[in-house]
Amino acid sequence: MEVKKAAATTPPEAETKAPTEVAVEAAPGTLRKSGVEIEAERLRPVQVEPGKALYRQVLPGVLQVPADLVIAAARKSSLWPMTFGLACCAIEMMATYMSHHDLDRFGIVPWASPRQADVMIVAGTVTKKMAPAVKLLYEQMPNPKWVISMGACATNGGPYTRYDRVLQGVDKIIPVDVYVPGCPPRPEALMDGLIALQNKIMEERKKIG
Amino acid sequence: MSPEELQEAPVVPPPAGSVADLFVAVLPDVEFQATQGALDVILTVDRGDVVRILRAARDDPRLDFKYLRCLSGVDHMEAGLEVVYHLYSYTHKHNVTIKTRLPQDDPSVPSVTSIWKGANWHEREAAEMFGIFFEGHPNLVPLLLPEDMTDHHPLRKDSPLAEIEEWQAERAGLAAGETGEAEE
Amino acid sequence: MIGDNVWLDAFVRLLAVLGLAILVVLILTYVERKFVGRIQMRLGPMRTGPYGILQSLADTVKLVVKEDLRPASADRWLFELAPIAAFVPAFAVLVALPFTDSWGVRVLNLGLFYVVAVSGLSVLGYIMAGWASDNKYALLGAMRSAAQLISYEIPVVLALLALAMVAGSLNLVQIVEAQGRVPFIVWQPLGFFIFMAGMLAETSRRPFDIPTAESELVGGPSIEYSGIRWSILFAFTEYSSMFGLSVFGALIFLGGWNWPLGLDLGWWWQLILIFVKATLLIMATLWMSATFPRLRIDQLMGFCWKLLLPVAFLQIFFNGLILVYKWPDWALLLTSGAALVLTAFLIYDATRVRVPVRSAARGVTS
Amino acid sequence: MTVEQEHELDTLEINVNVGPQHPATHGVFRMVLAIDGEKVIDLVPHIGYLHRGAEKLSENLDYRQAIGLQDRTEYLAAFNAEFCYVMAIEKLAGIEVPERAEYIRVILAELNRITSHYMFMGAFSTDIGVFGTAFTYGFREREYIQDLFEEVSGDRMMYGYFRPGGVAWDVPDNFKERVRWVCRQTRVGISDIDGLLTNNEVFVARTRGIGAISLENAIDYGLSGPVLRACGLKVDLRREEPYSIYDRFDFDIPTGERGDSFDRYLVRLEEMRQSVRIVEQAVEQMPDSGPILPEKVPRRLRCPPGEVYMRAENPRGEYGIYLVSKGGDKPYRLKIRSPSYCNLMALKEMTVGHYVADAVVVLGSIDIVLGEVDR
Repeated sequence: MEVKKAAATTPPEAETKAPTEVAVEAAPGTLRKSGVEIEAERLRPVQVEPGKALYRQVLPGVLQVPADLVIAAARKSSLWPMTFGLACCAIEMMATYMSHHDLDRFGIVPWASPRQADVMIVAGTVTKKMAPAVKLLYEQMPNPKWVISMGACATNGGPYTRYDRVLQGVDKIIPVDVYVPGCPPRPEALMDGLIALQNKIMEERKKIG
Repeated sequence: MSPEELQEAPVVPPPAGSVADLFVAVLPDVEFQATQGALDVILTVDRGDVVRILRAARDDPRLDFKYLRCLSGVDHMEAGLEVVYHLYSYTHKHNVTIKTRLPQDDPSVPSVTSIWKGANWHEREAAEMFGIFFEGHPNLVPLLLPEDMTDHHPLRKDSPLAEIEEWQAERAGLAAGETGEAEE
Repeated sequence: MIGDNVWLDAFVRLLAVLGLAILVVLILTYVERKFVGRIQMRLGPMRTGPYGILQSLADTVKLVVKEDLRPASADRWLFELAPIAAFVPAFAVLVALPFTDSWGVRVLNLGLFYVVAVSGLSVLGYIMAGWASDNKYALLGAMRSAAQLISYEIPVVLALLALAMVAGSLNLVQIVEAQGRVPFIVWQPLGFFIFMAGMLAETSRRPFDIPTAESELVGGPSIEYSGIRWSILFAFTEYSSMFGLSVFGALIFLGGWNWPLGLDLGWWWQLILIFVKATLLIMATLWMSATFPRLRIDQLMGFCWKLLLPVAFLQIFFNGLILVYKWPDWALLLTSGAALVLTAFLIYDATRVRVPVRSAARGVTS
Repeated sequence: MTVEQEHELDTLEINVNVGPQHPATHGVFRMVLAIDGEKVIDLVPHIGYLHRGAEKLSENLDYRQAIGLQDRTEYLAAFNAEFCYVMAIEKLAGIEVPERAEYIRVILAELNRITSHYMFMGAFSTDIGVFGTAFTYGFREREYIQDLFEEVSGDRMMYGYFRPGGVAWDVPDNFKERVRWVCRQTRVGISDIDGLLTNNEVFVARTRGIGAISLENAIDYGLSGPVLRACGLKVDLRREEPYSIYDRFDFDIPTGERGDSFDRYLVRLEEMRQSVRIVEQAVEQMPDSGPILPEKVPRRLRCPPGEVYMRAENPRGEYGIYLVSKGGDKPYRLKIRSPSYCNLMALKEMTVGHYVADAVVVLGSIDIVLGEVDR
């Protein structure tokens, strides 16, 4: 089995139905690309295609309004983030799950596999080596999905922004819904970000498929 | 800081009875320059002697440096690259720092992985960060950087910091592309 | 009996049990989060409805309307059928359980045998899921769950056989009635211990959760599933089999619908009593799963084959002896209790810290 | 007709990729396991997913500005990392530290060692499979100490409180009472964790004999900290080369015997108790008033040319700062010798031959911090 091909994520070989694909290695036989080209290819942003939900195609228009409301309320009450810590912010994220702050009160429980996750909390510095994995994880999550960029590093590179192996913000590769400032953000700030995301889900309930 | 402002540390001979004397006793035929650093004695050796000295340092019971604390590379620009070995002995409780200079155009030095297994990752790191070639290293592939993007060595002095993105630079009052010396 | 049509009657009863299963799963997921939350000094769900009681409803709605992904490299039919294959046996267990002395979907003469046989079948669903996902973690998890579930069937079957010898029947209703005022847990404590271990293994709860080990296999066979299929494979199967086995355990070990003092207050109270007893078992399961670490696969197998299986055989042997020579009932308790004490000692002995713990760290210090 | 010679059953090794996103990798570590059934027969670690150039950036920052990067490098024991860094500058520039500042630093650094070990207890038990219960226990106690840190420094994690020559500002007035309270609370918390884990049969069965490494190998790989002490070598830089004021305190150095995961756990547990002892002594000895910075620290700190390798005993082992100065107000070269990086080197040695589930336990027992591994 090839080891390198697995783009370094759980589930390693899984390809998703998501529209873009991650080029991990140049095909054998082709001319070896320079580092810059490889990097540009790896860091190409994810294309988001809006889909239309099944219930919108099936239900008559009159019923769609309450259906929207119920579904959006259910979604906002059961946001399952992926357990996905990158750096220092992950410690504060864990502290938020723990007994002092307890995100479970909001119905937020972490799940290990991206397939069961709704929201991705990018907690920490995204380096260019890690970026393809982050992108793949995002693509492995089923729709509808949201991204919270936690902390200065995920937002724009933070204190490390000038080092050229660091991505200057995770929004370069995946779309971000809520930015939480801080280095690292306090648990209260993260909770505030999650509540902001809940409000956003309620406000945008018509748009999301 | 411009290259002209750089000052080299003065050479202070270590006090009598220090580790340097032990090295003289163990290896009488090897030349080195001894300096007293802020904490430890620093020996500067020729790169051809590195393996011999370090092997003696580890195996000779008078020295007994079983513990390789750290292995670092330093870029001295025109003066060449430098590999620094920090050693410690658990039995005699003494320290020593051994340095060797390599020219910029041929930065290669024998590997010490055969002496300490712990040198493995340190050497790989120095190799990718400074472009130093460690002869005889079993697996000298990049460790921290992606394996297929080895165009440049980030910790060398000629490797610039990344440009701040335009919108960030505008807010910070910097012109885009200004690096390094901007806030001096 | 509703009407004269047997088929209609069976259908209505099935629907009632299915509704019950769904309701129980909803309640159980909520209760688990609250209960484990309290153990961990947290509150658990609070914001969705008063005290978060709508939490599992919100989770369900969200999972139903979530995108249902199938990896491109997955085996299509196996992948889509696996959740059903896992859920059907878990549901089929409920069909044979009598909830009162007169109400069950079907009361089978071989009820005990049926429950044990059918509950083991859900391993098929896990293997299908693990194989079809085309993911190494899922495959490892499926292999582990196959090894675990099949191994634990054997001591459980032997323990239940010993119990059936005492009861003299395989019919669940008759077993409950045979218990009378003293439930079988008193006469067969070892059997109950083995049954609990088997139940934890069957439902993949800690310390036997190696098929889904989150810190190693990230979820095991269910790793690639999302949305409704995941909730069937994971939540429905796990919780309804937990519920089914708890009711089963309450029937055969805790005396079913018999009040301890021999009262009989009608079917309504019997139903309540069954649920209370099943809840006790479920709570014990949750408690264990919140505090125990996970065993390793070889330790798990060793526990099953080297410890549980021999003592289960021992139990059958002693029961046979006692029943044939018509020794009094307390001999059952004596032998079973002694075997349980032996088991506990063996577990303790195998994991004992030989050097006293305090001095292990402090022993060599200055 | 002859019977064909019987072949052995062919088995296929499979490679399992663990990480960089995996619940047990403590961040973004990645390892590729070659497994035969459930046995690990080879392990290839991959790091660098968090390599963000703390060393390079420090060369472009003022001596004091780079303190912030030390916090973010060793984010579970930030005070200890700052401590080592400012001591390196002090050694190089020859700055004397006032008495009171030394005590404040030692108290905070030892408390931070306790929080770091709490984090280890939680993460390690989760690796073994406890469903977060030990984690919440550990984090509850950790938060109490975190609150104290916040009162002193103003931040929960990235303190930036130590300065070359002392500390940035004075501690609150009720500092001593707070520290005493935290010490009492910590003793309770340690016994909670002890009771939950140490005598748990499954915990012992999962950790005893797992990931053992011999003392010779451990020294050869350059291991340090609790991982080395678990092998039986009684070394602690606080005793060996006493820096700061550690020679004034009475404390024990716990050591193990077998060098396995269980011993590492026990050593850390005992170290927490010893840290509490140090803190209690330090609070008693600490002067009530006095300067916290020497009088003449220049606004723009410049170090004379020279170099120093300063090392300190951090929760994870020997934390070293190799600082080269060529004059000027910036480090010419700053190398961080991070203990997790060196300890991680021996992961293959410890893991091969065990089961897949043990690979996770061994990784947890080393207690890595990825920020420090990749820098």
